[in-house]
Amino acid sequence: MTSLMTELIYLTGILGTLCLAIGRGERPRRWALGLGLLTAVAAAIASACSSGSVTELFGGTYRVDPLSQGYKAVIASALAVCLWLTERGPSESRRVEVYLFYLCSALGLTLMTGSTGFVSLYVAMELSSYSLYLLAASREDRRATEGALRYLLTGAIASGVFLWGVSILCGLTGGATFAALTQAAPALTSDPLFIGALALTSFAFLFKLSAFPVHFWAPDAYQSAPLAATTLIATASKAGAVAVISRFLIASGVPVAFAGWTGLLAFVSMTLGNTAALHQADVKRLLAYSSIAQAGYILTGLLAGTADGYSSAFFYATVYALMNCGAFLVVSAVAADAKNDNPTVRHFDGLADRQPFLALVLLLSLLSLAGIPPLAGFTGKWVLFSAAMDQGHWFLVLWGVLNSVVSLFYYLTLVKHSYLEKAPAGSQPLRLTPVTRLLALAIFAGLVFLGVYPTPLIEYARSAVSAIAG
Amino acid sequence: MSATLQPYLLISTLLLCLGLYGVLTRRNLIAVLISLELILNSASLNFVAFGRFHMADPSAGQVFAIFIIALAAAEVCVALSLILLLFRQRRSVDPASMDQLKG
Amino acid sequence: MSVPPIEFPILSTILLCPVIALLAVLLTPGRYTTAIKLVSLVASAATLVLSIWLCLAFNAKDPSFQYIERLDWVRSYGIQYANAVDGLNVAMILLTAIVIFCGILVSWGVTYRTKDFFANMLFLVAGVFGVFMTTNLFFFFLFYEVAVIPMYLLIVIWGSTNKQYAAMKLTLYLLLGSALMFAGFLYIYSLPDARTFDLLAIKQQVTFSPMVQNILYISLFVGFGVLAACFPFHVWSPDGHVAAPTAASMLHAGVLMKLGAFGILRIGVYLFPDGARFWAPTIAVLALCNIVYGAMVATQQRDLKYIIGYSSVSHMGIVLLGIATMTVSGFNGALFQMFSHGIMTALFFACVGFIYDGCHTRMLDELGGLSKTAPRISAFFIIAGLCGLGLPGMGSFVAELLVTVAAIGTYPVIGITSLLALLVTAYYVLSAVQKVFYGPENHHHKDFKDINGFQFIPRAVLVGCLIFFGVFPQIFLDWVNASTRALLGA
Amino acid sequence: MNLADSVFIGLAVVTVLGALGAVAFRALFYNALSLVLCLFGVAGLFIYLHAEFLAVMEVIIYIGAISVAIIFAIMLSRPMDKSDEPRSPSASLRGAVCAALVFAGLWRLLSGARWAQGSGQLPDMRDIGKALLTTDVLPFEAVSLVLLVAIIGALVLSSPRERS
Amino acid sequence: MDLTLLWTIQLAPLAVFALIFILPKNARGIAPLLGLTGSAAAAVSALCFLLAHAGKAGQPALHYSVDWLTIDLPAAWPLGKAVSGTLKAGFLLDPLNLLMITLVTVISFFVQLFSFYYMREDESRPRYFAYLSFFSFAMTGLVLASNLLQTFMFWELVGLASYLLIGFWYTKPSAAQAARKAFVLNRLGDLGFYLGIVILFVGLGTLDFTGLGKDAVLSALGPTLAMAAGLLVLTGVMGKSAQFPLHIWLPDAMEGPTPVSALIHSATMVAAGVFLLVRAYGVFSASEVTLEVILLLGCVTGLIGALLATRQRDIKKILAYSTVSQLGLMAAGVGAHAPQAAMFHLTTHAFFKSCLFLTSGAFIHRFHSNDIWTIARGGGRKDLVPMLTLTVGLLSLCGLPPLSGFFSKDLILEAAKHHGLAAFAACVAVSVLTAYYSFRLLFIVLFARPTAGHGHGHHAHGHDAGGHHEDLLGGLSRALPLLLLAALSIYAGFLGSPMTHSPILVWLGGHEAHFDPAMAVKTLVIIAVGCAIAFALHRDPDASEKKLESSKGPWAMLVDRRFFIDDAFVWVTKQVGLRIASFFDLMDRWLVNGVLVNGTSYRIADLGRLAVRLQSGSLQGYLACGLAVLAVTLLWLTGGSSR
Repeated sequence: MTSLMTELIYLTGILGTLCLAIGRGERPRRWALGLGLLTAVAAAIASACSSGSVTELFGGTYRVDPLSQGYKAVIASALAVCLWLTERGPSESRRVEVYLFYLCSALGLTLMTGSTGFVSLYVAMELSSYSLYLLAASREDRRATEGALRYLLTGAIASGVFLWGVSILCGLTGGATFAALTQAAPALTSDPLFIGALALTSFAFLFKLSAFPVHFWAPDAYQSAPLAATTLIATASKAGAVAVISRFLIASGVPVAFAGWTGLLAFVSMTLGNTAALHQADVKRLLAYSSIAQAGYILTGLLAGTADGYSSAFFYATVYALMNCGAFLVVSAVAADAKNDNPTVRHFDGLADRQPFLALVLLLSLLSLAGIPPLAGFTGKWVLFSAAMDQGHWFLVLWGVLNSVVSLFYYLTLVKHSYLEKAPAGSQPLRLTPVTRLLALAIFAGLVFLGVYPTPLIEYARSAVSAIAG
Repeated sequence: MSATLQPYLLISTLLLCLGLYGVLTRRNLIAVLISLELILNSASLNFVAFGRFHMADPSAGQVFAIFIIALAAAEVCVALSLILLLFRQRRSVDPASMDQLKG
Repeated sequence: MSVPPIEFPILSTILLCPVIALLAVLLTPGRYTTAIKLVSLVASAATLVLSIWLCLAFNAKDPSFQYIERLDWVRSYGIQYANAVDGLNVAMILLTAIVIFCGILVSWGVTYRTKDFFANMLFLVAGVFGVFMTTNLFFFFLFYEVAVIPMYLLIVIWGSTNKQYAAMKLTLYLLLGSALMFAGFLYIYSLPDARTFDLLAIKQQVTFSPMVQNILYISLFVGFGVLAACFPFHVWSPDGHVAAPTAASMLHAGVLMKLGAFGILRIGVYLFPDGARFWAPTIAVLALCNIVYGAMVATQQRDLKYIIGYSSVSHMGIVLLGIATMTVSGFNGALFQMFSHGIMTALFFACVGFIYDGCHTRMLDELGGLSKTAPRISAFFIIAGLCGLGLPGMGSFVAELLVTVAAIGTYPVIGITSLLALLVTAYYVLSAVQKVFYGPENHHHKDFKDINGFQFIPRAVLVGCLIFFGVFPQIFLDWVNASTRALLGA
Repeated sequence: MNLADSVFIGLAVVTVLGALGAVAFRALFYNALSLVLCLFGVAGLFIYLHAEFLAVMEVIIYIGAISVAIIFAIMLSRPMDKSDEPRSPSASLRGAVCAALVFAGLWRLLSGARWAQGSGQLPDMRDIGKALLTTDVLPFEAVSLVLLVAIIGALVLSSPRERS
Repeated sequence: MDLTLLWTIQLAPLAVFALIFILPKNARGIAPLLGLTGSAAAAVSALCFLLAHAGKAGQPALHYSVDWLTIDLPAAWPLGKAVSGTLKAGFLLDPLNLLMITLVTVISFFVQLFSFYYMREDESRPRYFAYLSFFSFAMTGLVLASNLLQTFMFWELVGLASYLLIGFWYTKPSAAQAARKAFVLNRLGDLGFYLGIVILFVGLGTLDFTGLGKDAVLSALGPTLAMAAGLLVLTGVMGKSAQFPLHIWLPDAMEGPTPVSALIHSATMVAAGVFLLVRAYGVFSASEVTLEVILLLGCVTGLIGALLATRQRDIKKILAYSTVSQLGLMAAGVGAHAPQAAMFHLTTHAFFKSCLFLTSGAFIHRFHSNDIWTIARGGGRKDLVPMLTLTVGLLSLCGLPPLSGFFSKDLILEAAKHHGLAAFAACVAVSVLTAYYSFRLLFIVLFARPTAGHGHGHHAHGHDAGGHHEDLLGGLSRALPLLLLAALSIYAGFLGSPMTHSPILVWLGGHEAHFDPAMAVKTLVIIAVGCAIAFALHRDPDASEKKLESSKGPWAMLVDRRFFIDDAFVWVTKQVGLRIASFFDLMDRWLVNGVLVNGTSYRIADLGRLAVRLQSGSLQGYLACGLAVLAVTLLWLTGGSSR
């Protein structure tokens, strides 16, 4: 049971929140928040502490191993940040039930990272997805409903296609577990149906990762969801997706044709996300497009299909969560100050004067997203692209780097607003609560540390991947 | 005839494509949802068929189908409440009426 | 001069000086501006002293790398923190130290967001030092970009004249160039023989096929060439120089542009000598474009900084031409030009910045007779101008001589055509001098105050360097000669 | 052609026709009814596949719960007899082309497939029960959470808004 | 000891230059004194050296050099052989530059002395003396240089000094303009010089004057390249020594203070070109064509200069064109295989021309005008000392025996005659014209009647009344250099005269001149003709002034427009050079920056707009897109299977 500690902690948290949901008003909400934070932190610690062992459970449909534990820790940490962000979000999205969705979603993602059978994978994915759909809708205005519906319907189609793919895989391999897939895959690498099945299956993953061609929901959902939920979608959900893809690809291998297909999608994702982001004024929407582009980068690393690729994907997912947390932390502070859950770039005017530290964190997060050294995002991109280059995907790598240059344009635009433009007349200094300050400091330190000395995390990722892939 | 896979696959493929067609063309979100159900059904038909003919564990396909049915219920539940919410907000369930978010 | 070898890791110490100062500055509350300035100054002075020491202590006769420092960083990716220097690096480190020392002094008058300014400067300098001493491609790239990004902030916050456009253009352009480097480095690593980013190890272990050499060399050349303002990738540079604040322009034109040329030599030519030979004629043509075209365009400018910006384009062309000759003298000349142009252009910007601060304009037509109002700053500008037009006794003359001789010897037509720039340069430099400093006094600038004794120091230091190395060029050449020889395998 | 086959063909036709009706009718209520028809067909096919339990589930859950919920939703959202807006020709074409292409591609792939060797055993309901409580206990538990989330979500969404 | 003297000569002025700038503001008053001390030290050292080594022909007195720069080239153009040479820096002292250095330092001293008077009222005096010292430094460096590159370096530095001093009164736009013009035109010449040096270096591997003998050059480069090298180096000479068509900067250079004109733009710097012709005679004489070109250029320059001098009313312009013309003569002397004669003429010319310039300075300072009629009417002739030195100088310029100009010019005429009729005719014509404009100047100053309006114009300025109230120091520093230079103008000729067995020529390695009475007679005739014409035209200065003003003929226009040479340069610069530049500028803005750089970013932005348009807000559109990708994927895969 100790190996399922993380999941059990979530479960406990969910039950607790369920009880609290009976109550109404501010006090139970605070309790729920506290309980949620406690759960998240405990889950993070639990997964970090049990990251040494490898256990197979439930007849090989679920694994607890260093890689999944790593992803779980990332998801839990991101969850903690998101929960904290709800504190300053719009009031209608701060009902007690909402915390239940957060925890369920995180639990779903956690289960995703460990699933090695298609049934558990499917259920875990849907658990996280439905919670996220509901979170996206929790602002309860027209736009939120619209965004959530688009999110949901795209997700439903993606699951449908995924199910089809899985069914074909079952037919081809004779089993519904990754183990069966691994066993049968070598004989199937040149079978077009197998490739097709992989492609169909990956639709759900691409949807989670918000990669082309099922990325369309992302800008709308990011924009319309409450900030904290957006953050969860942008961080934990991505990490879960990367975990699942890694596992799936480790099991199936990456046939050349499939790598080519994924490369094409990565190519389009990057280009589309980055260029579209150039025209955004709403910061959340901008970050959504940025995440589409980032999905392209991550795919580039993953399609290498090597241990390097998977470990660098883990590293990048961690870093990605970190830097997006940083960015959204600042965005939420600005949003709370502006009493507008959808801040535009204009709201960032004069941030450096109003709150220099926050501006610095924003700067570092954005530069890290753009892959500028000596920040974590740079190292992440380096290892990611290095893995892709090893497999000869030089064009994709080159394209990816060129794309990050383009991305720098819109990141810098935001930086420019915070550093160069004058704050509107009469604006006050932006106050930070100690916890927020601490969080920001931690993110700051993490970005710099992982940029300058990424060794421990990279080595961890490598050993974790080699523990699975052998 | 019923003892081979091919007819089932043909039926499920047809269901899938009809469902896709419906999803893409209907101007009513509930109709879209109905089409989605077709897709899910085609998938579960697939699973059961593969489970019957080609899988090592004969129950695996059915188990999968059970989960699909259960999750379809959840999906419909969430989707319908969202659609009704949209209807309350906008007096319309036409997907084209969702036009607030773009660009 | 026999100075004993240095026992402690001097390179890391040089690198750490600005880093520690950066931390100190970040931790100092912003209102203690003097403390911040002093910390920066002390750090830059320390690097200057250490660099001079390094120059004296390192063994110029030995063409191999010296003062090697190695520390495993990410072992599984072949990433090491590795520093080492040969003649090329030493010269550039000295240049950087001189320019930053003067740059800090020149920026003493910065009042707007002083802390941020000096933090950015120190960060930038740390990056530059890093590039000039590392031998690991990962760290090379890391430092390279570290040197680029603070520039954006420096321009956008403290700059002038269309600064947003210029800053964005500069940053994107330079990073675009580095994208090619990035891909190139990763490709090298991905070769089965390599599996390391260590420059020395790559050189030893890997034999590149001619095709690969050609492709990699040109992609690295374009990547670095952007920073070196190689035609037709030069347009960021005048705009950037114009928009940047004084000290940033000094560093940028003085040091950052040299990063590009240095990279071409250190990595491009070092790893891919055959590729370099293959592309040399093409590069020579581009360099000629730089030289003549840059000078010609400079004659058409009305803004003093634009003139200097285009003159930098022209002068960097000489560096590129020297590299394109693939001869010892050409390389020596290129390095010498990097050094002397770095100092000269720093001096230029130190003067123009001061004039702009005082007169609030840099337009030739709005200035005039400044020699009367401000004789000292005028003198410094004129000295820089004279160096720019290649007056003997100044560093640039020697550099141009070496490059020209090599170029005429290698590509007669290009070499001879490039001489045209000497004439054009004289024309535009003297025209600018005539318009700005000569002629009747302009009443708008009556209150313009000349530099005081303190502000005299940095500019005097720069002039001193220019003349010292112009008169005793062999000192510099002795530093680099063995290394360039080794680079060419001669 | 024996009786089993005839019934099978009948079921297949019912299923496909039901699906067609679920998509093609412009009146939403007919769609729902067609869906029910289709689902009956699928349930019948399940029986042919020796998945009797699943057929029952299909009827109970799908027809008994899901379809009914949809019909309720239809009734809540609009007058029963009102037809759907006509689809735009371009959208129809787009959908038809997409669906046709998917069909063509998928069918060609599927018809050339080399499937895994099955065990040939007929599934037993006990196996299903065992699986649900052993190998698939985790998703089984998770599904309960999904349903919980869905129900609470539906409640939250449909409950009148709190103004705080 | 010798070396110490040389270092003194070389560095004393530099030290003064540096010192003046380091001096605190309130101590700058001693700048003139410092300048004087520096130049005196240099002059004394030079004289000491001269005394120690004079007369020892043949061997260089001293050859000192250190390595300066190493150059390595594999297989270099144009000879295709590897070059590995060390450029040196050092002193090479032989009779030629011993003579030159003495000349330079002595005249420099006189000019500094005169400046003491001339610049007394100028508040930028310290700067002036600093520049002057800098010039001395550069000029001595040029003269003492042991190799061609070093010469070139100092050659540029004297150019800088000239630039600074021409633009000394930089608030005057014309001065600033003239300074730039001088520098740029010199640069134009120097390009060729530079290239010539490179070719010589690549060919010979050394640039040392000792290794630049005719045979060495010929054997290393072959005839064609030797000619090319000679012609290229010649372009440098054309710039510096104001040879046609690059002579146009010299008249404009008169914008500088007059003592500067005396020192730099007549006596020393502009003569450096001729000095180089003699110094690197081996390079030029390696090809007969080069020498012919030099002769041709010299003659043309001489004629043009003399012709232009005939219609000037600015005393300094007259002298400037006269300088151009005399430099032409010197060049012609070299071209006619008589380098020693040219050098001798250079020496005498230095004395009398600097004397003349200082004299004009004395006039200008007193009468506040450059116009000869104004000076004349102001009572120039009453100013005895300048009047005397003017007369001596002009007569020497005409070559009246036994003044110094006679001997030196005679030698050149003789060489020209020896060489060919055309050259001789040109030189005679120059001489006639010289005599004409000299006497023109003299007559106008002598014969003009002082008028009330002009006569006491200078009194209006309230200072310096007719020279009678000058203090002793001022008077002395005014008169002493004039008189001493006049004396030198008279007697210097005997250094090369047949009567004294032409010590200077012999010392320089030439033949002893022999007295040719026919030549002397010819000279006298020439002077007489010139004098007669001048008398005929200018015995009434008022009338001649009117005539000058009213003459509108084509010839007058041609001369007044300076033979359109300036216009040609302006046209080329503006219509060709700047046109190309503005085309490049346009290209940079429009093509490189506009299309390439901004264009790329706009295209990327357009792509982004396309991507945004894809995000149309239509859910079914999104899904259709996803499914279309799916369909295409599947079809692609079936295609793969059918293959």
